[in-house]
Amino acid sequence: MSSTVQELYQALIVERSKAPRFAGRPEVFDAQGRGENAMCGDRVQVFWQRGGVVHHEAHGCAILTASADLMAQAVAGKSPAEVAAMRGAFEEVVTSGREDLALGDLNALAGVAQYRARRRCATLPWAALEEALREVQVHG
Amino acid sequence: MSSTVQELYQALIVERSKAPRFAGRPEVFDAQGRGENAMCGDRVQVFWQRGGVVHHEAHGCAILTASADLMAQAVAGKSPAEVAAMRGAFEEVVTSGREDLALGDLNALAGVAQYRARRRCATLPWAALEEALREVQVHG
Amino acid sequence: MVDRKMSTRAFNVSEIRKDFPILTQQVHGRKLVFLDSAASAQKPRVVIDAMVRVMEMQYANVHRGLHWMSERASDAYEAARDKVAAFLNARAREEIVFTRNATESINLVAYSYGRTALRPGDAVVVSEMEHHANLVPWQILRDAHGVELRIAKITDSGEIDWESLEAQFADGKVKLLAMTHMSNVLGSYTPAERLVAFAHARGAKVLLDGCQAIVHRAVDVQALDVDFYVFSGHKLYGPTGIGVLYAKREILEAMPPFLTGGEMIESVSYERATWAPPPYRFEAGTPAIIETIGLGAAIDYVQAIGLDAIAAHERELTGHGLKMLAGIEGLRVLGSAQDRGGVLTFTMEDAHAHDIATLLDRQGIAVRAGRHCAEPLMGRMGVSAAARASFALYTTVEEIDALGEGLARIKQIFK
Amino acid sequence: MVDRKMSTRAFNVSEIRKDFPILTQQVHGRKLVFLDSAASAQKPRVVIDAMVRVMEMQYANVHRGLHWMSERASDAYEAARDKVAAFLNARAREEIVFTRNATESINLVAYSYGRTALRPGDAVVVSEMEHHANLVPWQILRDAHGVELRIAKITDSGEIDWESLEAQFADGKVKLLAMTHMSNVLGSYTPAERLVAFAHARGAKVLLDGCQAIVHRAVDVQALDVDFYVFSGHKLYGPTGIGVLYAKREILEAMPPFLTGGEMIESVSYERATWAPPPYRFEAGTPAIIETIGLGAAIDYVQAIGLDAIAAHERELTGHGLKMLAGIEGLRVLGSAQDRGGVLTFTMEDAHAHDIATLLDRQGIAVRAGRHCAEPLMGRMGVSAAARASFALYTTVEEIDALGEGLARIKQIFK
Ligand SMILES: Cc1ncc(COP(=O)(O)O)c(C=O)c1O
Ligand SMILES: Cc1ncc(COP(=O)(O)O)c(C=O)c1O
Repeated sequence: MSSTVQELYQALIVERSKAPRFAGRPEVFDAQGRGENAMCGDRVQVFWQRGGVVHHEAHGCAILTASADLMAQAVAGKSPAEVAAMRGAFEEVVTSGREDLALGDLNALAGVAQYRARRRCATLPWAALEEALREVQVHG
Repeated sequence: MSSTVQELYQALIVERSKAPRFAGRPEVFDAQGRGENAMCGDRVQVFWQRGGVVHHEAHGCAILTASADLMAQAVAGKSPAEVAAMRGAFEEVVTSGREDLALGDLNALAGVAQYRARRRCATLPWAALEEALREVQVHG
Repeated sequence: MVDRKMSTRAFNVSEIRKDFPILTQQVHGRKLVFLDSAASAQKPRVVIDAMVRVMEMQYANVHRGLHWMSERASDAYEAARDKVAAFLNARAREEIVFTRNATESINLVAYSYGRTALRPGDAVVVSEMEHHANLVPWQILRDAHGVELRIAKITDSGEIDWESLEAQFADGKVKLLAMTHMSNVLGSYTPAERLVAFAHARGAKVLLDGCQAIVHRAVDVQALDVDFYVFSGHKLYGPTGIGVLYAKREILEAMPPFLTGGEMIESVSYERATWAPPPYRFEAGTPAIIETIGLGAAIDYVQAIGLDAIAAHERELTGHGLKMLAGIEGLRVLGSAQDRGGVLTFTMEDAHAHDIATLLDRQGIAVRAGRHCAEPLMGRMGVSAAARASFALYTTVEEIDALGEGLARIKQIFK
Repeated sequence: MVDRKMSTRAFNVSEIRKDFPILTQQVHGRKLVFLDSAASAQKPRVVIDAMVRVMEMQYANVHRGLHWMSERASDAYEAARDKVAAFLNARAREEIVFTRNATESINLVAYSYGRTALRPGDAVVVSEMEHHANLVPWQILRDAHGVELRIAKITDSGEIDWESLEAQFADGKVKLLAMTHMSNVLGSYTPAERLVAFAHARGAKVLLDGCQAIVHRAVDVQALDVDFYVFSGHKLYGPTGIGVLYAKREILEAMPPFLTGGEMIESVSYERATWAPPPYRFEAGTPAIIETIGLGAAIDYVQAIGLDAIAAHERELTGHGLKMLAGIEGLRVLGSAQDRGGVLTFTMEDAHAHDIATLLDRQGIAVRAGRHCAEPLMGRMGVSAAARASFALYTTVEEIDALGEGLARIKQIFK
């Protein structure tokens, strides 16, 4: 199989989309957010627990699910401010296609930059997480 | 002056547009018809007297006025049926650009065939005359 | 079938491909395999040349010019109307209105005809398998004008459910049936002649959305006796920016204008305006002159090849494609109508439609994925998104095989 | 004036003429002298090439494609939006809506904004010198929606009569002033900034019909603070089939859609639809992809030459033309505004406008004759038809002299 076919769907993405580690709605959580891509109907729900534990329920493509899962892994234990900074850095990666060493596994999604229409698949979980964190900030 | 400039506006057309011989509304007449070119606002009124005497009032371009005047001349003394036949032959001339010997001076307008948008200027008086003659037929 | 639809040149797909400059392009270092023609078709050299020729040699605004360039541009513009009229076998050239696209054509009917010929309490019927373009304008009409909107069901195979249709018509309120002539998702043709006869017998007019059908099959509006027929130039190998509304002359004559301004006027005062006769009444402002002439060239091109030859070619492709897809485990083709055109929409167990599209693209294969502007239909078929491969007269069996290989690779990745 | 409007290449009309293939054409064996650019302008090579390039190399339907061709076409289409936004100095790209032509842009505003933001009893003001495109849609709105339509007078010179305008606004009912930015008959510019300030101070929004102005002069919608600005691509050296509506973002956001169907939707069920944000909400169906990209190329072209340089060139032509025409006995130029663009409309004592146009055409000179889609204005100026010569960036002083000689010949014929 040619490398061009695979480069966008690295093993990590395929693996995390097929067997996500942070999937499922926890019994208790402190905030939630959702995102929907009206264009295709894909949607994701994100659950946040104090201390920075994140889970997700993603219904959509491999990029969306893998991105949600890698996000949950990356933000574990992070403060809302740290999450916001990380989101900015991640959006830069999927826009520019240039990896950011500080982001670790999230760089697996850098290939999305070549597909403008797919960027939203990768960034949707982050938008949902931001919505959850806004809720936290409002309610203290 | 080049011949191409003049060919369409033969001396006869210019002369008849500047000094029409059959212009003016007669005191009495038996039928009348009117035509208007909505595109440019040009209009013509045609007055018919029993025996086939025709006058006109044309407000418009040289082609319209000359055509009205040459028509009045050509149909003098003709029956409604003869007028109808002549109209058909005339429309053929201004559509095809081919002269019709039977039409005499009316052939001066053959050059109009090259200007689709101007054909209506030449045929409008004939439409007005037909309207007048319809009136005659209806009212006996 | 009449002469005008006969093929005048033997169908030879490799010769035909030479007419389309874009087909030699490469994508990601691979030969382009363009299987997205149902969204918009590629343009043959003759269409491109016709547009260039206007701009280089005979361009001016149309209709109102008294000079040579304007007369020539007007001639060419109006000649395209004759071509469309002949192509559809319309009774008269005045029955052909030029719009931007099929979407505008339907909106024109919904605004102009819908708000005058239809009355509050009347009903409009569409089917479950409409493109948004043939659903949303009727929802707007419903909300603005008090017309009822009814949805006729389809069967799981993607065909009209006649029982449902009869039920919708039962109370005699239906005055318009607006339906696709071929689904852009399921590929099904609707039985247009039967639908028209059915609706007419019940006092309703019929609009057919011919966006997909017109590309694949000869359409004769007189034989169908359809009241309105719409399509877009860009799917018929013509330029963007040009669409067609066919309507019976007496219907157009009774319709008020939709857009107003120059060209569509008979006379205007500060107080009021009177309208030009159809089709001009419905063509406000400077028309898409270059594009209309381009559409004329596209119709000439298609006619020269022959709709019957094209239909036969596409039947072969569709049959081949269905067989190929049936061989892929876990793949589901949406719709299984008997009478279907060159559109195959499918889902795969292992891979989401978007992933399929992206991964095929890496192999140079262009397919569409998503909801195909038919969101309610997707729900009806129980899927949220699907991939679609669609065929044109330049599509080859080898390209369909390439799709099959591409899908096999994707299964590998997600296995 | 900002950098973007500066000339980046010295203005050299004979070099510029080489950019327009059609200008080497002959008509009736004479060199074409095209003085009908106000009706529609000719297309430079770069515009033709841009359109060809899309069709040969990067064509597919936009927005919904997940494949390379579609992404490239979408990029180019959206890049054209950026170019228009920069050209008008709009605050945001979302303020630029693509339509078919200026006529559709105005209709869109009249239907969508007019039937929601305006209420029965509100008044709309237009001037006596509007093109039908900026008169008839408001008459329709009046008749359908109970809005009052008022006509502000102009002076005999062809300028806004401020006394009349103030009187129209006196009762505070006026909610929209819709006016031309430059008359296509009289050539007069309207004082846009002053008009906007005047209307805003009285609680009315302003729409400017920029069809003519945009071609001749740099337009800065932020500096003008105008609410709506419309123009057509085909007069700006771009293709037909593409027009622009600029509107302030907050206004667009509050407007319901006009045409509905694919692309402008957020989500759809059989029951209802929700709308995409502007500008997509107003772009239903497959857009004029090729033409939009062509318009982008036209704007690049005009910007490279520089609007200021173009304006200077056209001022020279207009001055020369006015002087030339003043020397012809019995010739009357309509309008004598101080601030005027390259449009000269006139009547001659001896010859009717149609005869003038036809006789000039025999000499290869293209002018327009008739009512110029401004019938009420013709009545206001006391003429039933007039001839019009209009200038573009490729027009030369020699061509204006040729017009003078042509008119002299016509006088000869009718003397
Ligand atoms: C001042 C003015 N407004 C509106 C229009 C209408 O433009 P279009 O026909 O391109 O819609 C024109 C051009 O004819 C014009 O000159
Ligand atoms: C069945 C059908 N109807 C309507 C449309 C809308 O066509 P357009 O976008 O050209 O207006 C399409 C194409 O997308 C279609 O496939």
